[in-house]
Amino acid sequence: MEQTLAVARQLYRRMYLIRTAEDAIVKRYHENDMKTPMHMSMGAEAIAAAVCLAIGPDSLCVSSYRSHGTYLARTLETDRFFAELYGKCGGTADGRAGSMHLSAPEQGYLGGSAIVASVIPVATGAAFSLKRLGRDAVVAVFFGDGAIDEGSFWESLNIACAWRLPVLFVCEDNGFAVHTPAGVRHGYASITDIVSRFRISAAETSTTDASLLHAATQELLADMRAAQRPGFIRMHYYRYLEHVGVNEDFAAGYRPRDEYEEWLAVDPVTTQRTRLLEAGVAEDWVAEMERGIDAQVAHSIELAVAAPFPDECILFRDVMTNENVDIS
Amino acid sequence: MEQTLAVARQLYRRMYLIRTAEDAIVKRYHENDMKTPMHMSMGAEAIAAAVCLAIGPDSLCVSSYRSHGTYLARTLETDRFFAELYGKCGGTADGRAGSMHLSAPEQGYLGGSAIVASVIPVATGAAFSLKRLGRDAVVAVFFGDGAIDEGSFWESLNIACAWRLPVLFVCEDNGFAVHTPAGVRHGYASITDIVSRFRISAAETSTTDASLLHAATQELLADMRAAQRPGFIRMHYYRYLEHVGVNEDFAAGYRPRDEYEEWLAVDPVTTQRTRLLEAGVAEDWVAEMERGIDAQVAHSIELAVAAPFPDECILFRDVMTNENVDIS
Amino acid sequence: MKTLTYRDAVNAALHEEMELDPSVFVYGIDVGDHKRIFGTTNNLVEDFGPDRCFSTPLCEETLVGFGLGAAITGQRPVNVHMRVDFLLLAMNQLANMVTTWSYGSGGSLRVPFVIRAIIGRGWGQSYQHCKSLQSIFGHIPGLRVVMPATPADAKGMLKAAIRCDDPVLVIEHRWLYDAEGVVGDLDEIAPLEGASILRPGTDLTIAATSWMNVEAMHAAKILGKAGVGCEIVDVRAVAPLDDTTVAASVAKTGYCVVADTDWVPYGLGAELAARLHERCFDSLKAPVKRVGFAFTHCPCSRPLENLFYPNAGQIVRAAEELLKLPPVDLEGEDFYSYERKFRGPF
Amino acid sequence: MKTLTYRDAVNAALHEEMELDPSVFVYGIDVGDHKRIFGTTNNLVEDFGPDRCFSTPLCEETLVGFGLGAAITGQRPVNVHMRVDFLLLAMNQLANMVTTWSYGSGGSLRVPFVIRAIIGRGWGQSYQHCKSLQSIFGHIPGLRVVMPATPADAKGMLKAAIRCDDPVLVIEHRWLYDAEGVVGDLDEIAPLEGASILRPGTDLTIAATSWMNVEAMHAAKILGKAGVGCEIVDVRAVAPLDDTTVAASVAKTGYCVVADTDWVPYGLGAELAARLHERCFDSLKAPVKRVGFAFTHCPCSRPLENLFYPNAGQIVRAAEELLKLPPVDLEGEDFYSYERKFRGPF
Ligand SMILES: Cc1ncc(C[n+]2csc(CCOP(=O)(O)OP(=O)(O)O)c2C)c(N)n1
Ligand SMILES: Cc1ncc(C[n+]2csc(CCOP(=O)(O)OP(=O)(O)O)c2C)c(N)n1
Ligand SMILES: [Mg+2]
Ligand SMILES: [Mg+2]
Repeated sequence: MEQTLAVARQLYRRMYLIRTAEDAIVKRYHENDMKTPMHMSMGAEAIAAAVCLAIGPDSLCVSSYRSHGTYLARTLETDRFFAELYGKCGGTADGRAGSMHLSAPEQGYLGGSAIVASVIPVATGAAFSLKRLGRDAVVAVFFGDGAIDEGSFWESLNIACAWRLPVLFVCEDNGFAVHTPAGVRHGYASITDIVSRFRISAAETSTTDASLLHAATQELLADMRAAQRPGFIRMHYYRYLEHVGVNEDFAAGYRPRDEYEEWLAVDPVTTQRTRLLEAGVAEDWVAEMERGIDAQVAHSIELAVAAPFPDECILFRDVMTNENVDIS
Repeated sequence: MEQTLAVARQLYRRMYLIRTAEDAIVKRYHENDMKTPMHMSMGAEAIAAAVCLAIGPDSLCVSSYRSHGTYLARTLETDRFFAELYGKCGGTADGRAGSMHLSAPEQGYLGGSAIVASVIPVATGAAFSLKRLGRDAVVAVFFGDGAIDEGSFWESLNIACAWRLPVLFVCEDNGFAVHTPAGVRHGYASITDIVSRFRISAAETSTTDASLLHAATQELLADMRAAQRPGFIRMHYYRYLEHVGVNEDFAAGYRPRDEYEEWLAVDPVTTQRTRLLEAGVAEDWVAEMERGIDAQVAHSIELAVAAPFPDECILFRDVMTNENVDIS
Repeated sequence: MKTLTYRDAVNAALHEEMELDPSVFVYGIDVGDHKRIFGTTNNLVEDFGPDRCFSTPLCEETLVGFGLGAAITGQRPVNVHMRVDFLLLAMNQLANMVTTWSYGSGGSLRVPFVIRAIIGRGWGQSYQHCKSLQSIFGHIPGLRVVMPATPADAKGMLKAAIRCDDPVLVIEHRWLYDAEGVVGDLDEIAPLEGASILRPGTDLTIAATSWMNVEAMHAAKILGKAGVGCEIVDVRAVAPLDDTTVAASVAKTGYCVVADTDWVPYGLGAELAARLHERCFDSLKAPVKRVGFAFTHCPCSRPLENLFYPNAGQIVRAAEELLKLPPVDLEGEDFYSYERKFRGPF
Repeated sequence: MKTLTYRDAVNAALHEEMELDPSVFVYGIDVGDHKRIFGTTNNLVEDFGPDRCFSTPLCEETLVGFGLGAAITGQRPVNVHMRVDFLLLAMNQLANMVTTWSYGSGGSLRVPFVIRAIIGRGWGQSYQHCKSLQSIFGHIPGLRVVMPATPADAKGMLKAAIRCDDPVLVIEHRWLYDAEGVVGDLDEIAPLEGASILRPGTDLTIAATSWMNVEAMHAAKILGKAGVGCEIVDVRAVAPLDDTTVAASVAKTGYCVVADTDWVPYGLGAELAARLHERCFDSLKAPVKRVGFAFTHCPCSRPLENLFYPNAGQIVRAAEELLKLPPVDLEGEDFYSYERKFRGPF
């Protein structure tokens, strides 16, 4: 019970952080200083929070271009995050990576990719390392329902299962690849049903309740560990904003606003807050934590805005180990 | 019954042709005049014969590099076949294609490819054409158990099912990709079970009895037509010879000779011959047909050996439509 | 004769060819959604139905193989890729399959297959949405590769590509979509081969691809003030590459800058330089100079991004070096005007 | 100092590095079967176990991404591809992922990942098993590309590649596997950059890649009889490309033939020619000549195949044209000796 409460608090801290950071992005994006394509996590906070917490600090993760959630849930930091979005010194790659390629290797977040599905193979290789090193850990790889259209998802699923690699495949399913619905893209009824026929532990959920997602992930991890095999979990959520950018896009006509409102009624962040209060956490404690995060985000943005742009010389840095090489 | 017998005769004609042509290859390959890598169909004759007959002349097919069977079952001709293997004028591409890229488009055999799995997407596009044109026909695509490791198999399976394309996926399963057994390559128990969860008609068989394979294919085709969806059939067989080349390779140690002998006891060609005789076809009729094919093959080889090598100028032909273009 | 934007010129080409030939269809990731590939596929679904313009699952390798299969069975598919970077997933189909099928069938089959790939630049999209890669595609026999730089070519070359029996890769630069120009009529096509003179001049040849023609025009203006008459040759076709037109220009000017929307090493400029030195050995007064992307990964941050992408300024500097002129003052020049115009997400 | 075949040199490099560093492992399609990739992976399974040398499912894209994942988490993977053509399936991982990861992580992660890709020629394998593609790989920033031509380099460069923190593509020509030569010791590595002079000469420079060095040697012998002293520069590294060594040679000889195992258009010869004309503008007495594959798909039939692949004879003819010499009689020369030696399947 104590432990459940501790988890619930940690989940909320992560989700509130993600939401607050993204709210700030929405608010300031029009200033045109964050010149990087934003694929927002809004609506999906519970997934990143639950999975990142469940896998624990020794585990690794990789993600797609829609990775604000993963990054923040994993690192809890916002200084490098905003510096990167502003293209400034002090960012995760001193402004070279942008929103789609955040990373925090020292905290086990290996990075993201803007090519759909392309990190899934990377996860298998990282899991092979963990296995070789005998670590009791997994690699969680986050991808959308569009990524399962790509062959590399299937190839990676196959080798992870054949070689019993500790990969946790997390399908963040919002039912759309950009604006194309899953129904017209998929030649089958249920991906989870299909995947479950591989040598894997598989699960599916549509809750926005982070505690339930956390429990489901833990259960899956236990099953993976017991059976010495990978895991797959499909988590449904609703993407609040447009595919890329910070606006709503219900006027475009490809999805109705009603749908959004139904999901909004069970918004993951407010749900988790309610949960905390119901479980007896003092409103003061919650508010205090929220204020702390508000201040953290505000401060990080100030730092990022004030930070200098990177020096010319880093344009060629980290392309090859020996930068003195004449490569042109 | 009459019809069954007619089918049985046609199956045997095809299988005997494939076996005879390949026997001739085995016999003459050491002369070093057929300078092209041979991936032999020996042991798999029933699959090509049954499927090519079942899909009918309006249907199309594409195949892998292991395509002697498909080519011969589809065309029943050997002049262009041998001319191509000898790299001579009169071959399917006047010697430019070789054993791995036979084709007979005018007879609906669109060609083969030496890149594993790469024809599977091609089949989906051809099936889209058939569907657009309103043809009551399918595209049969032949591939091995190695091809299902590749992502493009899954991608193609998905779009064929999503778009209800008349593709017949034929997995010619010999349990090996080169020398690597399926068991260590596949992270699941049964590919047919998995595929059957897509919107597809799926079947599996391990018989070497061509009539049974033919019936199974017909049944599948009927199901595909009724449900307006693609089909998948996995057909087990035993590869008699080495992966590439004309020799046995049991000495290599990766598979036991016993296995081969078990399968040889139910050799598809002799099985079908026995069937015919049992069904009351006169031995004379069979022997006469065999003599005809023997003569056809011998004659084609003579022609191929006597044929000239292609002229230099065709080296650049058919690369682009306007050959006058300065492309170097 | 109408004036259209490049975007509408592409759209008109598709419309007209689909109207003329029922075997033409357009498919690819997101071609049918409301964004319509920057508007280039506008109204195709409405006018020709979802059977002839449809969005697909995400599976580039299969989509290109699908086009091959459709092309050899009587269709004329047009497959669209929002970024050329995504086409790297389909390199096998492109280089091993699509380009070889006609040859392998002894010419019995032809592959009338058009692939539109979009390149572009800027706005922090960074290193997986920045490539151009024309030299890679040009290296593969059997593939026509074109880069229309004007609305007239955008329409005419796409129409020609659709009618052509060979596979054609059409590379369109996103920044050109707003450019306006006079385009040809229903029956008019533009040749898929041959460079063209965009601007005549006698002192220096600038051979440019795609958007770099815009930069070259800007550079020519600046250099004109210093008394240098630039001849701008729009390369137009990467493969087959027309060196004759460029060589004729260089024979006259004696100097050449190649301005390409791609990395320099092993890029288009290398091929053109090698040929020009061969053909104009005696008339070239200095070695061909090459301008292109910085040889690094495209960074997100704007100041670095501006260093990554080549512009008129670099062309000017290259020209000055060749002609041994003192550097002109570029202070007042507006180099990233387009980039500043363009706001948010992509 | 030992004499080994190229094949055994590759094998020795793998053995030694696996012995020295437990993070090195070898994987790929068929690396563990009894054919052992033309013998180059001999005894790795026996000596290091199936955890460090294993055959895989057929899935090139994933295998290359797998290597990236392993490399950024402490391993030093070596991934083998039996034909460079198959690597086209993994171009996305190579050009979008493997090469960018270090940059994208701000240098926190390095990608010590070796890919061995085998090229080759002949025996009717035709157009999907014939490619070489070094200029395509060289065009991608962040990738080292090498083509060892001698057993010493086969060993030394592979060892260096394994120890290098950058992704390295090692392209090996199958026909070189039987070549014998002295190789370095356990501690010796060969630099991953820099061309080398294989044969000194004063009249003509032949810059060659991989197997074309063997053809160049043959050509040099023939030309020597006509009194022409050829200097042969083994290019060794495609990226970064060392033009300094070649330029120094050309400054001396005034003439250059580039002999490459690849298509000419947009090939390595273009890049080298562009750079040589820039660096040796005054010393070059004639334009650089390029020899390579015929720009078509590799045909199966032997007589056509012989026309597709370049050989010593073509180098001789190119040299004669440059030097304005009368053509020597090549009748008695044995040009396809290796190809004739080689029999059956591949
Ligand atoms: C290989 C590839 N193809 C196409 C794209 C363009 N694209 C970017 S995001 C996206 C949709 C992906 O959908 P999904 O995987 O469901 O993720 P979501 O954006 O919904 O989180 C597409 C098609 C891409 N980035 N990479
Ligand atoms: C993409 C690709 N990877 C690797 C190879 C090398 N290769 C040729 S055949 C083969 C095995 C294919 O096995 P399978 O699909 O089962 O067909 P089979 O040869 O057994 O008929 C391999 C790995 C190839 N040709 N293409
Ligand atoms: Mg989605
Ligand atoms: Mg097999």
